[in-house]
Amino acid sequence: MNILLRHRIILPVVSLAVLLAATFYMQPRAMSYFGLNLLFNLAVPIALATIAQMMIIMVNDIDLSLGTFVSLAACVTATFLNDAPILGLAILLALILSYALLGAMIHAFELPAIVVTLGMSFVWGGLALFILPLPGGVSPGWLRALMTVKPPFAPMAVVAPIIIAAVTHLLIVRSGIGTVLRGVGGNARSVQRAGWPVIWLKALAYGLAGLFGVLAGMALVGLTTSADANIALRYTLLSIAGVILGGGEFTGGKVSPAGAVIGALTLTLAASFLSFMRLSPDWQIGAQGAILILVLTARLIFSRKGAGT
Amino acid sequence: MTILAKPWLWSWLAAAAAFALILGLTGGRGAGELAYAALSFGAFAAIVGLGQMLVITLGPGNVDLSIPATMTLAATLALKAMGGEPGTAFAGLAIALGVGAAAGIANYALIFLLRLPPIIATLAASLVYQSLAIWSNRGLRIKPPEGLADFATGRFLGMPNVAWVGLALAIAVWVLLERAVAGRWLLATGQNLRAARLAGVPVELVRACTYVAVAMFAALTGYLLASFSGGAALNMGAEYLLMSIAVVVIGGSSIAGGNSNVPGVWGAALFMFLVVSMLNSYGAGAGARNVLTGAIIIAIVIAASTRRART
Amino acid sequence: MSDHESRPIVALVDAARHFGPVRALDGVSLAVNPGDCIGLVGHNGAGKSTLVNLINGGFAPTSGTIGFGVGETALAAGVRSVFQELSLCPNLTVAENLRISHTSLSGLNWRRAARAEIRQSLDTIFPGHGIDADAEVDTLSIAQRQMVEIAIGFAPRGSMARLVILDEPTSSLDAGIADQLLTHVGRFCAGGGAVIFISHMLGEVFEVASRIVVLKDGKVVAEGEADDFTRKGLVDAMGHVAPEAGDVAVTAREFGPEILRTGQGLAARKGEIVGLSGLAGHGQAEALAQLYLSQSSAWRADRTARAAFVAGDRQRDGVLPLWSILRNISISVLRQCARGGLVERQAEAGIAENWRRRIGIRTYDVTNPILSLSGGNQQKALFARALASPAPVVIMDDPMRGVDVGTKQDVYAMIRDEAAKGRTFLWYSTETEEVCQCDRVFVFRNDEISAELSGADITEEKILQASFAMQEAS
Amino acid sequence: DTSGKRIALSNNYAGNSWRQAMLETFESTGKQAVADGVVAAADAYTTSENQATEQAAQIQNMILQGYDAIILNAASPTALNGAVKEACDAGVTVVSFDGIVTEPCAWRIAVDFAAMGREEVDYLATRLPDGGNLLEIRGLAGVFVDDEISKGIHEGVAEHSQFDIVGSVHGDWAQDVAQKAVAGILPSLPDIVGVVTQGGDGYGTAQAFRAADRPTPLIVLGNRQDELKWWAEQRDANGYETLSLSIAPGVASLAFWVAQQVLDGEDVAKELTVPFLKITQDTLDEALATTPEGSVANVTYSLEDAQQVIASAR
Ligand SMILES: Nc1ncnc2c1ncn2[C@@H]1O[C@H](COP(=O)(O)OP(=O)(O)OP(=O)(O)O)[C@@H](O)[C@H]1O
Ligand SMILES: Nc1ncnc2c1ncn2[C@@H]1O[C@H](COP(=O)(O)OP(=O)(O)OP(=O)(O)O)[C@@H](O)[C@H]1O
Ligand SMILES: [Mg+2]
Ligand SMILES: [Mg+2]
Repeated sequence: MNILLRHRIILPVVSLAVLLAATFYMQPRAMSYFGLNLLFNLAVPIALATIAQMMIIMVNDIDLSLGTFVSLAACVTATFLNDAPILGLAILLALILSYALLGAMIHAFELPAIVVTLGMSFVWGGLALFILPLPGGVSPGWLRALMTVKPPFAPMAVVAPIIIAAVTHLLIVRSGIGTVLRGVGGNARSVQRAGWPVIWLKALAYGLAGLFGVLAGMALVGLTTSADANIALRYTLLSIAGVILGGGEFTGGKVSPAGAVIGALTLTLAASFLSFMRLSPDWQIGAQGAILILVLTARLIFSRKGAGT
Repeated sequence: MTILAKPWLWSWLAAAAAFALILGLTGGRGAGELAYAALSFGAFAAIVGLGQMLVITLGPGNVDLSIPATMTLAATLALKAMGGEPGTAFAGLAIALGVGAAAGIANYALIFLLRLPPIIATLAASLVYQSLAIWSNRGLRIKPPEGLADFATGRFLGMPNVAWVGLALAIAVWVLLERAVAGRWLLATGQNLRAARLAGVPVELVRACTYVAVAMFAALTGYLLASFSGGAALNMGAEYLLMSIAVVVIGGSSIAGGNSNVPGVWGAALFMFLVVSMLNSYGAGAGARNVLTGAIIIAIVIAASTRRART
Repeated sequence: MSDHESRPIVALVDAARHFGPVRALDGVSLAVNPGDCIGLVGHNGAGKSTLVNLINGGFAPTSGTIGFGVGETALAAGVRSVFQELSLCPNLTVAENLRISHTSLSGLNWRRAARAEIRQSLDTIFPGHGIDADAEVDTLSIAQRQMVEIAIGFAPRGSMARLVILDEPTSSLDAGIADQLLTHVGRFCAGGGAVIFISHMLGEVFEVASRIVVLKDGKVVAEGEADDFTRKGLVDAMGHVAPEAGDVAVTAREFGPEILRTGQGLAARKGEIVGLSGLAGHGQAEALAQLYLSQSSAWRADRTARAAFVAGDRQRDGVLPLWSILRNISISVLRQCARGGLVERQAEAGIAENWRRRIGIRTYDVTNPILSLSGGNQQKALFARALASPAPVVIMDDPMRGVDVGTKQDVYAMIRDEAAKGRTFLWYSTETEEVCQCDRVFVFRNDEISAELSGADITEEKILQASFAMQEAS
Repeated sequence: DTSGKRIALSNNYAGNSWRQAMLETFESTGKQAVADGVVAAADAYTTSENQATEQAAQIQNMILQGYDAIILNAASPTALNGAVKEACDAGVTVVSFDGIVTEPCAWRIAVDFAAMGREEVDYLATRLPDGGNLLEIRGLAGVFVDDEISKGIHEGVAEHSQFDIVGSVHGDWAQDVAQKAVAGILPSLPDIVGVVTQGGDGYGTAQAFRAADRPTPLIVLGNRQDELKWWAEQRDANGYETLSLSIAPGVASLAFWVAQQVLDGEDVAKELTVPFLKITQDTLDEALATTPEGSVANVTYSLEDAQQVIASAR
């Protein structure tokens, strides 16, 4: 039993390790404090966004607006949060709240989340264009400092994902409320029957997604020093892939926060690995698809094995 | 009461409202012109939307994200093969459909053999198709043969030819879903794959055919769109990714699968064109246009779903 | 006795619940007192589940009132429900599922407390259950899940359970475990708790209930001390005049050639009714599913299917939830009533209507959604689906789950009738009584066939012996 | 001596003919330079998605790979500043062109996009002295180039008050998108005398006017071969006359040589400008003859051109 429980996380760990070994082999320079930082620092916002997506997938929904939402959060961070911190903070809080509201609305009207978030992706994107019609803005100094801090032993790019994984693991897997939230994904009716207000739980899950989405936007601005309205569009699909790569499933509340973080790191690393291979430009895009397929195919071997035992 | 409960109604109402708002601006002038444009461009969205609808009907998690890449690849290869020579239109069509079928089979092979979730499988495959398109033609815009271009931009009985194609396909899909055994199999598979299998439905055949069908619809759209706009471009399919999903869900099909809605797809396709035109006509900037489009989509979905719940 | 203990735990006064034109429950008055063990019986669609849902707050009554002895809500009053369909979260562990129901469990060490509580409860009700509190529910068999659900229902969860409603708790349990449950229910009621026990197995109801309430078409038609009822009286009150089991002697028949044999040793001849038995979860369902899957293909559909399947777990394996009853039935005969790939809708409707009448599905219109039927009637629709198909072999995976006595008799007769016409049936059942009606029985133990019985050898003792022998030896 | 130096091209998008022509020019220039022993390597990299985040990661990888110079067509003028700064700190020369970055440590080979927008209107003023209604086709919303050109156009219109912009749509620099957007807005517009565009959208606009049975206005074009061909056809048929202007994809080769010069120790000003490529009625046939079918009018810059640009900036 425990093997099964653990094996959900083994696969992402192994894929990451194999890919990392291959990267080090091809580019030994990466095997240093400096190298690891360059390799992984842009994975930090992706990891946060993946966690946000995981919160939604956990309650059996899917969020197609996450990329635009993170972009919007980044725009707010690079403008309001820098110029008028109080107002900026208020706006970010309002964004989180509106995510929670969205969750409650999806539950109350029994709306398909995929459609609502599709609609919201236009809304967030439009708001981001209002705030930053042009690329620009400046990262708040403290944020830049936080994202470029150099802790002893391991670079920020390694420390931050570990912290994110640990915190979300405690929150989602260990804590009581996290268990109930996963229960909503497993069988919402039974959670409802046990007397939990499912609408609040949905709001909580979406609110958490909003929180991590905002954090992702902030982390991104801390790294890039400025923002634009399209900066994180890619995160929508990337975060979904990250959750799946990390051993999560689209339905049934089966998610793993640590796996999701590892999935995000793996995706980032896969892109770097390809660029070290120096393919012809024609095939660079296709190779990204191929490597995604390859990494996920490993899932198959594991699940066959899992079924066999 | 029963007509209000029809989920496709809302997309048509929304399209009509957008149409009326534009005409309000011009004082009724240009109605025919606008309707013609809406039918032309709506047809492309409707055809990919019909394909996407079939896939979404297969149940939760089923969606084809490779539509844009398949469109581009099919159009690129077909137009390159035709090279603008007259009389090659049918050969080009065959190539486009062949590319579509191959892409569909490849997508399904990834899903079936490697057990990848369709979202991921089609996303990954689309990157490969994109590479193939770049490699094969390096983004050169080759003109379609004149006869084909004339057909794609031409009209018959006052309606654009592409809209006739879209209409014919819509009717075919409607008959399939409402009357045909295969359609029943598809709907059963979408509701509960395991139960359908145990009821004797050849579920894998159904899934395979559906993924091939959506890719062929996308390929056909790519072929027509390239002929319509004077050549294939590498990014020509980009906007059809969200568009194909949007027209399905605005059209009233259930995203949970097993339930689909052909007339709604056409209504939603017209709406998606008209709403942008309306906002452009009223001089809305990109930001306002996006916010309003999103808000309207959500409003339609809420209206459709609360109506359904009440009956 | 203190004051509030003498008050009823829950009292319904003239409670009714209508679904549009359907009067699911039509004015029922009922009081449940501490120490009561009420057996609730009634035909499929009589309104039992609706009554349960009114008591536990799942539905609001259309008219009438529901009052609780303590507090305002069912939860506060200590009312617990065990639903028949799975209402656990399959992605959580057994202990975590307890956490879902035990809303006040908190603190850093809640896991340890939850584990201890569920273990305690399982040990009390089902000694020797062998369920790990840290196992994820979807790794458990359906019987084990049912046991967990029952254990959670009886667990203290902060307060004490005062009334536990069990809606067909034994339908997927084998006899031994069902006995453990009945014993516990007796103990629980003797200790001052109350139970509402719903079952279509009248033997169980007589064994455990102190009072019996009979529902028919949404009304209470009979109510009284259990001792005042006879089995026949009960069946009569439920409104069925079908003959009792065993009234019809199983006549020896001639069978055709052997048409099936699996690697495991499962075999069937043309026209034979083959039973699969043994303790629940010993591989019977898997063997049947495998057999069906090997007889059909996911890649092509033969014009006449070689086998048809009747699911027991209807949510998972049977019902197509968005469709009408008609389409749910006709899915198996589409190829027969189609021309040129298009369905002939008149022919289709004719077949469905015909089977609705033959099998007695309680609806006035087969174009109603399948989900508007009660569980038992949904099951009948699944029967109709399989019997309507021209397949020579019908595979049935515990198909009588939640089917009422009267209907069972009808279905038995229909099965015998079809068998006489040359159809072969493979029939897994958790009820030994049903298996005894078969021509040949395979008993399963640990995913293997431990005995093959036929003719006069098919007796309850022999089946039990074959089910348990090995376990006693080891 | 730069024969041991390695140069990489970081490109964020490959999905249109302009970018493909750019990649091709870079590749041929780079190959020749490697063959001639001028540099040790000239590799091109393209991200799979047109996103600043991906390109930032790409630049970081280039730092790890030890390139001496990165020439950069950036997805965003500011969002890559973090990565560019890291490159500079690691001693890598960064030269940005077309899509330039604002990070001070990088070189910029800029086109004055605002001037391009102004020039369009100036040209219309010479051709249409009576003025009239204009339709504006914009590029991709939220992108700096789009805003610059649009700003120039609006400045021009403010200057020539006989013109009125009565409609504005986003054509995303793609013929099919432009065609669709124009078709949607045309019915609500009065008569249009001229269309100001941003490149890659002129042919689609013309198609939309034709489909709506409207007279073809004066459309300023953007150097795409299909646009030029259409122009030549119209000219032959009815004497149609217009102007076509855009930045030449060959600017990548200029950036390559500038990077080489910087590596060579030359003193190069951080801000360089390159003129845009203009095609007039007189040069149309020549341009059409040298532009491959379906591609973009192009010029390849040589080392001498680069030296000239560098000298004029001093
Ligand atoms: N949500 C609903 N919508 C419409 N009809 C309903 C609904 N729920 C119950 N009914 C109808 O109410 C009647 C009573 O159903 P109920 O489920 O209470 O029966 P039951 O006694 O539990 O039957 P069974 O033994 O089959 O479980 C049935 O005719 C059923 O079709
Ligand atoms: N999704 C649904 N929509 C509408 N009604 C439903 C739905 N699910 C269940 N019902 C109604 O709830 C009632 C109870 O259904 P359930 O499956 O619990 O029956 P059951 O009591 O287990 O059946 P049985 O006693 O026959 O086994 C049914 O009558 C059904 O009409
Ligand atoms: Mg019931
Ligand atoms: Mg029941």
